[in-house]
Amino acid sequence: MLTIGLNHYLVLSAIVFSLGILCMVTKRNALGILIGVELVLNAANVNLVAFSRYQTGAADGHMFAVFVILLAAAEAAIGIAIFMNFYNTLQTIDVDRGDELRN
Amino acid sequence: MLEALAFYIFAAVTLVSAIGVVASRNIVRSAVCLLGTLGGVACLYFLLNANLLAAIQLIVYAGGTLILIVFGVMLTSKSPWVVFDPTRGQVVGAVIVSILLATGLCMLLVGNEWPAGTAMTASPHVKDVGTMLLTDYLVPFEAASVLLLVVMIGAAYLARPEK
Amino acid sequence: MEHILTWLIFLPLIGMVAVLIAPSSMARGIAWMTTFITFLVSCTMFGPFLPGGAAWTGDGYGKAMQFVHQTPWIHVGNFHINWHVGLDGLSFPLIILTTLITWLSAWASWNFDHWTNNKGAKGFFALFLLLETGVLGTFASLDFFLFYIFWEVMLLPMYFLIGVWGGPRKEYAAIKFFLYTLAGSVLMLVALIAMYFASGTAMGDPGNSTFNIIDYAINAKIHDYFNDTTTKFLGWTFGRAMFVMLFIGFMIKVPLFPTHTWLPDAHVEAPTPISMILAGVLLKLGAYGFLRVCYPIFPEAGKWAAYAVATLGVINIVYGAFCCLAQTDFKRLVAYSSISHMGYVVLGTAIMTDVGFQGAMFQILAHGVSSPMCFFLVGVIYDRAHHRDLNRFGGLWLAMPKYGSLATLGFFASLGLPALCGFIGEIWVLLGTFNAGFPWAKPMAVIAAFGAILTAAYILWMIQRVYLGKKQEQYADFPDVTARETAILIPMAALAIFMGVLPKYTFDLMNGTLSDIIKVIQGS
Amino acid sequence: MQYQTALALGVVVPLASFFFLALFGPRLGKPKSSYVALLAIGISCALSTYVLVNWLKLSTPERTELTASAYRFDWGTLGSMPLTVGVKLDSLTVIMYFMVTFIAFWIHFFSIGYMEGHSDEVDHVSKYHRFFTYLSLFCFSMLGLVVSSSLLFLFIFWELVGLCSYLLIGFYFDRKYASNAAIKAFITNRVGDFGFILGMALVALYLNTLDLDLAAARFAEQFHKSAEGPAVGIFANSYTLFGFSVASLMGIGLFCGAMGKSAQFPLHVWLPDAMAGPTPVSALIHAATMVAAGVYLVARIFRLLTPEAQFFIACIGCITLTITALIAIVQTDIKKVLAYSTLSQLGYMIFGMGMGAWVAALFHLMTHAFFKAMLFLGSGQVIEGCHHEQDMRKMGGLRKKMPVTCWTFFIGVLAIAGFGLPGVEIGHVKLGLGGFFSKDEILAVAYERAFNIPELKKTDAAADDAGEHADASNANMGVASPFRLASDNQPAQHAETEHSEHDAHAHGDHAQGTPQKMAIAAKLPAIPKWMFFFPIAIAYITPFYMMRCWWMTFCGKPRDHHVYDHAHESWKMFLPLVILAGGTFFSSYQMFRPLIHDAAVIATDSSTVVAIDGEAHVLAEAGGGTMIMLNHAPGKNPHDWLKMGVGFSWLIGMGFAVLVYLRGLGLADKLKRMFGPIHTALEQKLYFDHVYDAVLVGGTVTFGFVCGLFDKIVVDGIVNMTALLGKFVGVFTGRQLDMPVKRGDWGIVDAIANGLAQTMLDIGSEIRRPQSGRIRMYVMITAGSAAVALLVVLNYHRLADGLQWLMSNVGTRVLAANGS
Repeated sequence: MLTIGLNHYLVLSAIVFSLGILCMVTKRNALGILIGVELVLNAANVNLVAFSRYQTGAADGHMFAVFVILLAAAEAAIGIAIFMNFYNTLQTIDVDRGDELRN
Repeated sequence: MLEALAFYIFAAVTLVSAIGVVASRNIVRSAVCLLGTLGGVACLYFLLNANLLAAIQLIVYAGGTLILIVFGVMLTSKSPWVVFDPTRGQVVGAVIVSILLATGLCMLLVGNEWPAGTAMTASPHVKDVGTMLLTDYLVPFEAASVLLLVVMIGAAYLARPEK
Repeated sequence: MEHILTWLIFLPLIGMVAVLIAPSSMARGIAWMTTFITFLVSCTMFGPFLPGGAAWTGDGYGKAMQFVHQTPWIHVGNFHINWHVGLDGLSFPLIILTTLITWLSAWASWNFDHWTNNKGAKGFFALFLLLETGVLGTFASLDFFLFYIFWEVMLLPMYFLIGVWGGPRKEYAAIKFFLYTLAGSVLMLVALIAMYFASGTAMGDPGNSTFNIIDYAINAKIHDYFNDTTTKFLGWTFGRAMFVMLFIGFMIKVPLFPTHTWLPDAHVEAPTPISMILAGVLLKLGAYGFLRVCYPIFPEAGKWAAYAVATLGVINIVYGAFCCLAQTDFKRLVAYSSISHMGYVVLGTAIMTDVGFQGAMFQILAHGVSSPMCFFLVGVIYDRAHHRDLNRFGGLWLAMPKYGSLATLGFFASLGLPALCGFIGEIWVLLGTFNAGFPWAKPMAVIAAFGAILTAAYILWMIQRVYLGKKQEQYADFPDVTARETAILIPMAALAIFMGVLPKYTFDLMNGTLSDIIKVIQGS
Repeated sequence: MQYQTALALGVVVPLASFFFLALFGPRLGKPKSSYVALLAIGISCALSTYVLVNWLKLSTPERTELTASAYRFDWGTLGSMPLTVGVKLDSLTVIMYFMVTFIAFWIHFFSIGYMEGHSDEVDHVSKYHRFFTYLSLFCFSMLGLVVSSSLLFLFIFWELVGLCSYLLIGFYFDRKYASNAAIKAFITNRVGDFGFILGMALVALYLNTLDLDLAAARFAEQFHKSAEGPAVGIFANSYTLFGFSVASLMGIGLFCGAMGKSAQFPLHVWLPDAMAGPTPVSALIHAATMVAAGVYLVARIFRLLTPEAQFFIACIGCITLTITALIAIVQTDIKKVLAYSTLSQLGYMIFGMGMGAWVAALFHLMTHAFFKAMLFLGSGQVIEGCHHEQDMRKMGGLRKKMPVTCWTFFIGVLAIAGFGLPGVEIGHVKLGLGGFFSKDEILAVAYERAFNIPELKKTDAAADDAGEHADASNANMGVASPFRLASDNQPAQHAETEHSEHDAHAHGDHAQGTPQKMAIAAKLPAIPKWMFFFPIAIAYITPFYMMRCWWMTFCGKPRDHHVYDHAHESWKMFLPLVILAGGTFFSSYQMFRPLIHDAAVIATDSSTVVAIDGEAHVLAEAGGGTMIMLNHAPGKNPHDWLKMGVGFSWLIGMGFAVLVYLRGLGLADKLKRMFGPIHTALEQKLYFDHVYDAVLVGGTVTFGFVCGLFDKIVVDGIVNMTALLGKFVGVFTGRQLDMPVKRGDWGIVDAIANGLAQTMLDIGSEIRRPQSGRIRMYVMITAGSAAVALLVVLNYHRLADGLQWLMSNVGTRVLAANGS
């Protein structure tokens, strides 16, 4: 218990990942979904870095994490832009009403 | 010993705030809780010898993305306190699924015998990281820059006011 | 042109691209041309299958495959998936049937613009051609993985063709079709993987695992290992477990009682040309699966399950016929009659003898000719009357004399009248079953023969309700069959007569391969 | 020209005519299309006459040689059994062929006149050409049936004539009863064919061939082997059903086909209804040719019949001839009377076949074909003349209006009644007509079987008693038992040594045949006496109802003046009548009798059963080796007996009919009232139709509906239940699908289908609508399935041992893949 190893980080990331999924699924607010995605990506990052630390010993995991963060930012930017468009059209941010205008 | 203590504290911060993200009914609170998670993760990066990454995490995520989200919240709701609740059934189902998922992931990750690897002894220097970025990872780096450009234009296009 | 078979398989895909690019007004023309060219190309492949041709070396099952094209496709780790296609007497007649029926159905879709549901001509014809690729690929592939992939490829277009361009309850029918078939293919997938690994075990080296369907049957090591009752899978005998899984996968497609209920719904909702393909070609895939995969590879399990399979076949025959008697929807009746007829195929397969296989295979082809004809005949009248209620028809023979005559021919072919195609398959299966070495075979044959009476009953009753009787006002001014409709019906009618009068030529195409398969079965 | 080529050509010509008319009939129009058909059958008729005339000149060995060298083409293989198509060229074929073409030709001729007046157009659609098209198809099928050398081809043409019958009965298909009758005919025949198929399957299984000659040879081989040693093959006791050996079942199965086609009890119900077709069709198909095909079939497969099967056939024939003759008495529709009389006569033929009276039955078939065709054509003339009136109660007195029809019809009545003066001979020609020779011959054989052969049996049994008791105990095992007499060369002598003079005379004089045949004859099951007396009684009833029919139609006072005034006749229609009347005379005396006998020699050659020839004294030598013959010696001569018994039945029956109907219908009405219930029962055709409709048809249809409901409710219900369950199991997928879930609609199903369908629709066009509506569900499903998959994979080893096996394989492979 007292020696922190790879498994600790892995369990943590698994739980955060699941919470991210839970967040994506339960939030009807589009931004909630975005937040869920961020959680998921963070969990993945923790994994990458932890592996880098305990397994490979090189900084490759860090590089991946950098790119993930970068992509997360990009995703957030585009996502929010889309949601604003969505909001402008529907006057709501509730994703469940997204298909109401289809027909 | 100290490391363990630090890990448990940071992990607790991360988890509690992540739960807060999921559990809070309005989106502003979620965003605030997310800040906690991001910070917790950043701290964990320190523990993992990834100092630079921790910094990036704080600057880009907490400083950029989160702000973006908060702006998004403000721009897209008549009142930031508007609540859309999922039905009880949805919640129950989702919780079951995520518990299952977490169990599965834990079992997978923990139960596996990872081959013995080399542990990292010290945090990589920023210089080393920069060198890697411009040598081994040059192509993804350039691609990422193009992507960011595209995102910038795309976001601007999408979010432009209605004609 | 050494890869002509590969070209044949992908020809419709090329047509599909053309359909997507060209303006939608040209879609039907391109589709017609593509299917027609595909048909012509498939006709050029007759050579080796005629008596004395290269397919007749007599070296044994799988030794005289024609137009083989084998090349590595996906090699990951120890997984060796090959692009491996080829034809023998089992698949070739079905390839011809497929190209012919698809061409005729493309022609039957000519009046697409006049359908009730006529949006998206491009999509329709594109999917239509994709479907043909899927079917041709399934018939031609000799690699089990490839077989599976084409099997799935064929599933999707069919789903959309029914689900988008179907009748009032199209979603229900389409999803039912989809779920049923998917359930079957999941089992097939499990069997596929298990067989792959088991083949490696049999060869003694995981690196020698194979997906080759022919090898499963003729490679002595694999074949013995598969049919060894001491080989276990989940506590079951390996061969039997695989057989059952594959069988369920295929029986859904045939379809066999009790997994048949998707068929009437799918037929009723599907547009006419799709019904033609569904009945004429897609149902044959299941039966083809029996003959290609189940029986040659697992003869031991085949014998073990013979009683159950034959029982299902007989139930299909009789039960389907009884259900026909209860139908008031014209198309539903024909759909149930398909179920009844496919029962003969299963019965003929179950008994695992020369005559049974010949009869089953012939019945596959005969039904492949007669049932599209019946469905098209229903479609012709549906185009005019816009309903299919048997009880509201009557006197159509007087209103449309040519149509009446062709319809009589078509339905009598389906009834199994001698000198038409349906008879040969039926009588072969009946005689074969009667002469099979199983103690229960004779009573089964008797019950199956009883089905022939019921067939006559429901077909004649239907003819009476639709075609005979006084001319009715509302149908009096229906135009007789048009030139296009006649042109679609004539090839099928001619084939029905040809196959009925001179079955020898059809048998000649496949008998060599079938007797090879029988040898494989008996060898174990 | 080779005879076989001529016969084959004669088959093909009507087929050509059929195709020609089918394609160009509508354009040819009213009179021309009939000429095509007439020409075609005319060619066939000419060819058959050519063959017949030349055939008569040939000697028996020459004929045998021709038979052996007839065409056999390879048609296909059934497993390893080759199937051949060929021409069966023997005396039986030649006469049947001639009979069919001759009658068909004149009926075509008649049809031209018959169709002239009506049914040219129905609802503005010409059906004239259609009639002749069908007739041509029928001629093709019927001739094909006659020349078929293989059982399979016989069956194919068998079904084709059934098809033609269906089409022609339903010719006026705009009338409900006609199409009903057509369906009834076809399905009843199918029931018979069901047996035929099974019989054929047995033949294929145990004799390994479908060729008639080969099958017969193999059958005989097994039979004789069984006779000598322990029973083998199909005669073994190991496989029996209802007490019949496989060999008997084979014969009975094939006979079932004949029961359908020849309308024998209990499948006789379709024939009276078949009269809904045009009258020439009734004459051709339902009187002269097609219905006789059943008898022809029995004659053909005679060599495959065991004594038990024969007995079965005789019983069916006897029942049929009795009940249908009774029903005929009360019919008032002129065609129905003829239909029932046809049934009754067919019963005689089948009965004769079953009795072993091969020659007599076929002889009766020939004479009957002529006079019954003539009678039907006569009735057609009447019906056509009387403005489509078929009810005899409205006719009467037509003698003056249609004299030719009247008197030809009368000749027919005389022929069917068995007119003849026993003992009166002019020169060597005995005075008599049609049935007098053929029917009485059948009865003579029946007498022989019922009285004389049992005597023979007694002798045999006595011999057994005197000999070894073990054999005697085996005697009741039928054909399978060893033959006591087989080794005995002279059964008659044998009898003489053991028994009294009187008995010895009885068989020694009456029965003559090879010892082996005699031995078989001795083993024939005993015919109960009633099977002799019923046909005798019916021989009195036949003249009665036929005379009644003639008298009501042509004599007395006209009862309906509308009908009477309209009545007329035309030469086109009475010419065939006259020709066929001539044919009736001719067939009674000349030509057929010896030829049939010749055919019998072949047809019963390798037989395991015996044909008993009642009249064979003329040709005793020719048939001596194969048949048992009656010798007309004094004593218990069946012909003498019959001379007294039924010699004047025609006079009595006809006389009684005249007596009853002399003064109109008054007396008949009184009689009707007197026998009220019986009359009603007969008028209702003994309630066969009622029972069949209620039990068989009703039962089948009801069961069909039950099956349909079962399919819809139970089978489909389970499917839908599963779908519903799936819906509830995924809690999310209920409302979350965000599709309006209507009551009675399939939420999950609809939603997914619509979603995917919509996706597909959008492929061609740009994606303009936000798809976010289902994002959460996608995530949910992905995550859920990933979770489940993970858990399953991780806990795989706990599921089962076999799973572990698979896992270990996968594991090693994955590791190996990783390692490499």
